[in-house]
Amino acid sequence: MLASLKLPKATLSKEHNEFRLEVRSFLEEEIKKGSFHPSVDSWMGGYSIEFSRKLGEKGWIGMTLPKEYGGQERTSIERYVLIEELLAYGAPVAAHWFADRQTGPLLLKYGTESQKNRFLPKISKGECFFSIGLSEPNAGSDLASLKTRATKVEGGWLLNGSKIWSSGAHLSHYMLTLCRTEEQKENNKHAGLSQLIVDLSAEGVSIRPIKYLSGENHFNEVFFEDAFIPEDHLVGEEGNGWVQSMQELAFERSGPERILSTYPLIEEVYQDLLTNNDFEGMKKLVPIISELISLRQMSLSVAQLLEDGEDVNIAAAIVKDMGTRFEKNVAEEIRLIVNQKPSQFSSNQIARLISESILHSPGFTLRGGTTEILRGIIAKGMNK
Amino acid sequence: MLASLKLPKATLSKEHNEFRLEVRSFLEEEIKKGSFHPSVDSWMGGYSIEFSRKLGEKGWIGMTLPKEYGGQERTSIERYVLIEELLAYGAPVAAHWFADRQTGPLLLKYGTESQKNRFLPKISKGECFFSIGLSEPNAGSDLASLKTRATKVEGGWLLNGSKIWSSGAHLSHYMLTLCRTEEQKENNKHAGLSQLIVDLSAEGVSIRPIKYLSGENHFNEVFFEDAFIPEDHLVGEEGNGWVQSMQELAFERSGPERILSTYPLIEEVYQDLLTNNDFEGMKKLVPIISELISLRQMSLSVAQLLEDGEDVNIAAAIVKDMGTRFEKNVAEEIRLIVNQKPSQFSSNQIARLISESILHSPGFTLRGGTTEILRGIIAKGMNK
Amino acid sequence: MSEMQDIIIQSAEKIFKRHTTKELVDELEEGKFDEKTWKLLVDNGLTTIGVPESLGGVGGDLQDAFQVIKLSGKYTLPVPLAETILANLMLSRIEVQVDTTLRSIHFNESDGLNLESDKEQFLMNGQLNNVTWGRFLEELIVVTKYNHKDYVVKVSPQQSKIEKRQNLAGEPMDDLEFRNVQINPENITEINRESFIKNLMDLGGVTKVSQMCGASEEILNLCLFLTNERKQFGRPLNRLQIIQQYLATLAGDTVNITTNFDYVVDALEKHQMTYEVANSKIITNTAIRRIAETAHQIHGAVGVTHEHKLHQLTRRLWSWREEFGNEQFWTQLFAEKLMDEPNELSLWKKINNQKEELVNT
Amino acid sequence: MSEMQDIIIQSAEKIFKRHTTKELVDELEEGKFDEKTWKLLVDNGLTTIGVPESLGGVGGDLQDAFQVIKLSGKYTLPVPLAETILANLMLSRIEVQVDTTLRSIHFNESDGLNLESDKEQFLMNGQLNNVTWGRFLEELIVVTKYNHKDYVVKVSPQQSKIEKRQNLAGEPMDDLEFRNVQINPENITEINRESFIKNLMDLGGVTKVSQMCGASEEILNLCLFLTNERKQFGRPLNRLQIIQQYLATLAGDTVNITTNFDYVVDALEKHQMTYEVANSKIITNTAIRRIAETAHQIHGAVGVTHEHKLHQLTRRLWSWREEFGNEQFWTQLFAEKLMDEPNELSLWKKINNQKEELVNT
Repeated sequence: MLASLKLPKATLSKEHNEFRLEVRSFLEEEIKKGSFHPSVDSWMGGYSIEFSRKLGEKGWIGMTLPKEYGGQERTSIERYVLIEELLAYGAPVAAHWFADRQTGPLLLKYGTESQKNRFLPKISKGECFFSIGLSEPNAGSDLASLKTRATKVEGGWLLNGSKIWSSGAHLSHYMLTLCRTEEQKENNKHAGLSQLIVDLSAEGVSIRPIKYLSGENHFNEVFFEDAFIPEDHLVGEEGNGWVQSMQELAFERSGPERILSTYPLIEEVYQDLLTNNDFEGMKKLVPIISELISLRQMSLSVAQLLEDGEDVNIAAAIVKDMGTRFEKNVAEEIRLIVNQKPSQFSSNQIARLISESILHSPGFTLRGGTTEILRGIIAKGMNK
Repeated sequence: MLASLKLPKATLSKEHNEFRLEVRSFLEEEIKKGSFHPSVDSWMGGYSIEFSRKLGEKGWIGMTLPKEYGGQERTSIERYVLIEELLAYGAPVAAHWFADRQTGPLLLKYGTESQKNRFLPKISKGECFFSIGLSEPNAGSDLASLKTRATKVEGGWLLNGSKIWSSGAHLSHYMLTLCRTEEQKENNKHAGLSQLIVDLSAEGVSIRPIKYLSGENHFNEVFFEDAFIPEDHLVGEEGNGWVQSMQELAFERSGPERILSTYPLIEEVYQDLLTNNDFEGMKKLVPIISELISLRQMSLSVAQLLEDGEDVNIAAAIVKDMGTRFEKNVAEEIRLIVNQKPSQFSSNQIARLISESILHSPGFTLRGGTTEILRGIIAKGMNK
Repeated sequence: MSEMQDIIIQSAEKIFKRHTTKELVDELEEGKFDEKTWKLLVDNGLTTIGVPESLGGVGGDLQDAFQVIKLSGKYTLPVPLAETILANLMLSRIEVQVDTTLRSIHFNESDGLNLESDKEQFLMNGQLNNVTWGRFLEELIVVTKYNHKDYVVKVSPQQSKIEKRQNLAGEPMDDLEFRNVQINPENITEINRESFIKNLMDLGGVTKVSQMCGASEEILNLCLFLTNERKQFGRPLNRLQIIQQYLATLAGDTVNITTNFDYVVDALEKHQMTYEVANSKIITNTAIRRIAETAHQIHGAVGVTHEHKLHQLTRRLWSWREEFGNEQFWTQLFAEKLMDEPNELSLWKKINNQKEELVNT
Repeated sequence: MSEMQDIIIQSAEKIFKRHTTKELVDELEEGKFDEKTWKLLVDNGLTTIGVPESLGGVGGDLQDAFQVIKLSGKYTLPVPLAETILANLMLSRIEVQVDTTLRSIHFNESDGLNLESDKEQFLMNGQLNNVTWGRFLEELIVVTKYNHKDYVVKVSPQQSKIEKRQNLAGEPMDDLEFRNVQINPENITEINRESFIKNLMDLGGVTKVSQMCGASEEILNLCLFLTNERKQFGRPLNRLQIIQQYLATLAGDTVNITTNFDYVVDALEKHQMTYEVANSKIITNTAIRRIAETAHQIHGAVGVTHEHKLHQLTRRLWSWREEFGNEQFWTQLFAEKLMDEPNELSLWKKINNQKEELVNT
C-alpha cells in the first residue's frame, strides 16, 4: 500500500493513562460542582471564561509550549489525551479553543521574540482568546482569491475589507487575519498574502454576528475600515501568509474534535440503555461504538505521525472526512434507539442532546474543509 | 416542482388485476411442473428455449404488437404487469428478452413492411431471439465514437469491426447492430450511424464468449470480418441509427427489471421468517419491502407517462438509479437477517439465492447506463 | 379527488405565497403568533377543509385536505393549519360538529390523563408532554378513559400549567399539566378507542407525510436555484460532477416520496388500506435524513445561517418525522401485519392486494 | 513483534508474488489443488509460523503469523495457508505438537458430531456443513463431546462422504458426512470448551480480518492503477471529480481497517482483549460491502469479467466476511460485554481501559 496510507500503531504509555485519569477526575469534580453541564459540540458552542481560566491554571492551555513562554513542554500526544477528555465530557472549551490549537503553535513557530513574550503566556493562562480570519464573503471555497487588503503606512498597515465565518470573534481579543499585503498577481494567487494580528477592540474594526440556524451565535463577519495594524503585529514573513495558513489548517484536521463532537450523546444513551437493561437497544448502539473506537485509533495514529514529524496531509484528510461523517450519523442512529422526541430546552437530557446534535450536524462536514474538498485532497495525494 | 418530476398516479384496473392472476397461475403451474426453478436476475441468466416458446404460445411475447404481425395489441401497462410477474417468480426469460423489449417495438416503428412480416411473428412466437450490438472494445461510455464500419457493396454492405458486452449473442439468431455507414465527421460524431440486422450465423461473424465473474456466460464479443449484410437488413433510415438507438435505451430504463432482479430472494426470506415466526427478522425486512413498494409505484407511474406519450427521460433515469441500488442492497441487508452462509450449489434455497444476488450485484448499477451517467442525465435535465 | 381541487389549491397557494414570509416564520420562533395569517385562513375556510358542510366544514375530500396541508409544508406556515385540519377531520369521523376554533389533537400512548366526575361537571387531571402548538391553542382534543369507557375530550390548554418547550424547528412543543380542570359534558364524546386511534395514526401519519413532501419539494427548488446561480472557480455550481450527483439523489428521494404520497392519499380516500400509511411514513422519514443532509451540503456555510431560508425547511423536516410515529413505530406495525396475515399467501400476493375483496372491486 | 518479522514478511511476499498467478487461482475454481505452491509454503516453514519450535513450529509470534496471513489475502493464495496456520496455532494453545500436515479447524455452534467408544478406538458420526477446503484437507480439527467431557479431535475428511459446494469465491466449502469413522485415541485431546472456543473465535476472527485487509489493500492498488491508466473523453479517469470521491472513500475504508488490524493484533499479542476482536470484525465486515461495491463501480464492465483480477479479490471478501462470525454474531457478543460490565463505569472509561489491572500495567 502507498506509504502515505500506512499509519503507525501508537501506544499510550502508563504515564499517558495517568494523565488521562488526572484530567478526568478534575472534570468529574467540576461537573459535580456544577461548573458546567456536558453538551455536544462544546468546542464550538461551550463558552466559559471561568472554565478557560481554570484550565489555564492547571497548565492545560498551550501545554506543548516551552516553559519560558508559559507552557508546560508536554508532548502533543499528551495534549491529544487532554482534548479527548475535555470533549468526551462536553466541557466548555470554545473560548480558548483557537488560541490553544492554532495561534499558540503558530506564534511559537513564526512569531518574533517579543510576540512570543507578549502573547504566549497570556494564551496559556486562558486570558487571551484568538479568532481566525480566513474566509471572505462571496469567495466560497476559493481561499486564494482573498480581497482584504493591508496598505503600508508609517509604522504599520491600514487594513480594509472583511472576513466571514470567524467563530467566536465576538468574544475574542484578537483575530489572526490572512490578508493581501501586495497586489494580486495573475500567475500566482497565493503570493503577497500575510498574517496579521488584529486587535478586535481597535478603531476601524467592527463585528456583525451571524446567527447559526439554531439561533445561537458562533459565527461573525468582521469588517475593517482603515483599521491601523502596528508593524509588530505581522506574524512570520511578509508575503508568506498562504504557506503559514495552510500548515495551520492541515495540522489540525484529524484531532479528536473531528470525532467526538457528539460523544456526550452516546454516553448518555449508553447509560440509559444500561439502566433500562435494554439489550436490543445496546445491539443497535454497538456499530456506533465500534466506529468510534476505530476512528480514535486512526486519529491517534495520525497524532503519532505528526509527533514523528511525518507528512500527514492525506491521513489527516481521511480522518476528518470519516470522523465528521461519524459525528453526523450519531444522532441519526440514536434517534431510532431511544424513545425520545428531540426537544430543545427539554428537561430530558437525551432529548436535549439529540436536538443539539441534529442542529449542529450540518456544520460538521463543512467546517475546516468540506467533505468534497477533503476527498479531492485524498485522491490527488494518492496519485502523486 | 418541475413538471418533469411530477409523476401521474397510475391505477391498475380490475382487468389488469385479472390478467395478473392469469399470468400468476400459469407461472405457479409451471413451477409445480418443474419447468423452472425461481432464480434471481432471470432476465439476464435464465435461458430456456422451451419456456420462451410457451410464453409465445400464450401470446405473451411481443404482446403490444398489432395482431397482423403476430401480436396481441395489448397495452404497455399490461406488458408491465406481465413482466412484473415473470420477474417476481424468477422465470427464465433471458432468451427472448431483448427481442421482446427492444427489437419488436423498434421494427414496428422503423422497419419495412417486409421486415415486419418476416421478423415480428417469429419474435412473438418465441422463435427468433435478438441480441443488441452497441458498445465496442475500448470505447468506455463514449458510445458515439463507434468504429464498426459497414461499407456499401452490391446489394448490401460488408461489415467490419466488433461489438462487446452483447448479452446472449451466443444464443441469439440476430444482432441489432449500430455501425458506421459513413466516415466519422469531426463536428458531429452521431451522424452517419445506422442500425443493421446481422444474422449471427452468417459467414464472417464470430462470437467470443466473455465469462462473467461468477463463471457464467452472459456477455460476448462479436467480431465482423467482411460479413455481408443484405440491403434489406437496414432498419429505418440510413444515417439515423444514433437517434433510433437512443430512443430504444431511454424507453427501457425504468421497467420492473430495474427493481425486481433480486425479488425471488426477498420472497424466499419472507416465507422463511413466517415459518420460523421470526418477528425481529421481519422488522428488519420491512424497510426493504417498503422501498420495494414505493419503487414499484414510481416505475408504474413512469409506465403510465410512457403510455400517455410524455417525455420520461428524467423520471426513467431516477427510477433506474434508485431501483438498481435497491436491487443491490437486497442481498446485503438480507444476509444480516437470515443465518445462512452464501453458498453456491447449496441445497439451501436461501444460501443459493443470496450467492447469486451478491455475485450479480456489481452489474446492476453498470448495465444500461451507470449510476454516474444516470445522475448526470437527471441533473442536467432539471437544469434545462 | 373533488372537482374543486384545482381552484382550492390555487387559492390556498396564493394566500400562502403572499402572506408567509421568512420574517413571519422567524417571529414564531421569537414567540409571536401570527394572528393575521390565521384569520385569513379561517376566513377562507381552509381550516375545515375535508369536513362535510353538514358537520360545519367547507366540504371537499381527503385529497383536498392533504394537498392543502402539503402546501402548508412547502410554505412553512407559522400557524397550525395542518394540526387544526387534522383535529377537525378526526372530530368529523365521530360526527362531532366543527367550527373555526384553533384546535389540535394530541395522542401519546403514555399520556397520563385522568377524568373524574364531579356532579354535573367532569374534572381532568394529568400531564401531557410534547404538545405541539400547546400554548397557542384554543382547544386540544385528547383521548381518555372514564368509568371503563373511552372518550374524546375537548379541553383548553389555557387552563393548564404550561412549560414552554420547542421542537427542532422552534415551533412550540409544550408540556401541559392539568389540575382539576372542569370539563363540560358536551365536550365529551364516547368512542371506540381502537378504531379511533388507528384512524388518528393513519390520518396523522399522512398529515406529516404531506407536510414533509411539500417542504422537500421546496428544498429541491432552493438547491436547483442556488446551484444555477452560484459560481465556483468561474462556473455555475451545477456544472460540477459532484453537485450533479447530489442534485440527482435529492431529486430521486423527492420524486419517490411525493409520488408515494399520491398513492397513499388515494388509498386512504378509497378505504383500501393495509400497509400503505406505514409504508409511506417509513420511506418518507428515511428519505428526510438524506434530503436534509444533501441540501445542507450543497448549500455550504450560507445554508447554516439563520438568515437563510433553508433551515426553516430542514428543521421542520427533522421535527415532523418524529410526529405520529417514527420509523420504529411504523416498522413494528408493518411487521405485525406481515406476520398476521395468512401464511399461504406469498409476500408478492400480499403487496399486490390479492385478496378477494380487492380483486373484485 | 519478532525481530525476524521483516525478513519473514519479505521472503513470504517473494514466494507469493512469484508463485501465485491469476491462472493458478482460476485453476482452483476449476477444482485443481495447487500442490506445487503448497509444497513451497511447507518447505519454507510458512504453515507453522507462530508456533514455538518446541511444539513443532518454526517460531515467531502472532504478529508474524497474522502478517503472513494478511499477505496471503493480498495475493489470493489458492491454498489454505491461513486455515492451516490457524489450526496449528489452536493446536499449540492446547500443547499439541504440530507438523506439516494440510489441516484446518472447523467449528459451528450447530455441528452435529458424535463420538462413541468402540473398544480401543473411537467412532465419529455426524454431519458438518460448510467446511472450507474440506475435499483437499488431510486433517480436520473439530470440537466434540464424549462422556460429558469436551474434546478436540483430529479427523480425516477423506474418510467422510463429501458433498462438494463452494463459497462465493469458488473456494471449496463442502458438506461432510462421517459414518463410523475410526478415531485413534492419540488424536483426541481434552479441552476446556468455553475457553477453547473463545480463543478459536478470536484467532479465527482476526485471521479473516487479516485476509480481508490484505485483499482490500490490493483492491485499492488496482483502482489507483486503473484510474490512472484509463482515459475517458481524453482525460485519465482519476481527474473526474466523482472518481476522486470514490477513490477517497475507498482509501478511507482501507486505511481504517488496516490501521485497526495493527491495533487488534497488538492487543491479542499482549492478551489485553476485551472487545477488540468483536470491534475489528464488525468494522472490517461493514467496510467490505463499501469497498467491493466501490471498486466494481470504478472498474465498470471490465471489472465484472472473469478475465479481470478484481473479482478474485472481491469474491473472497464477500466470502471471508461470513466466516468466524458475521456482524450480527460479534455485535451480540459486544453488546453482552457492554451490558455485563459494572454499571458504575461510563462507556468512555470502558473503552479507555480504565480498569485497575490495565492502568497499572
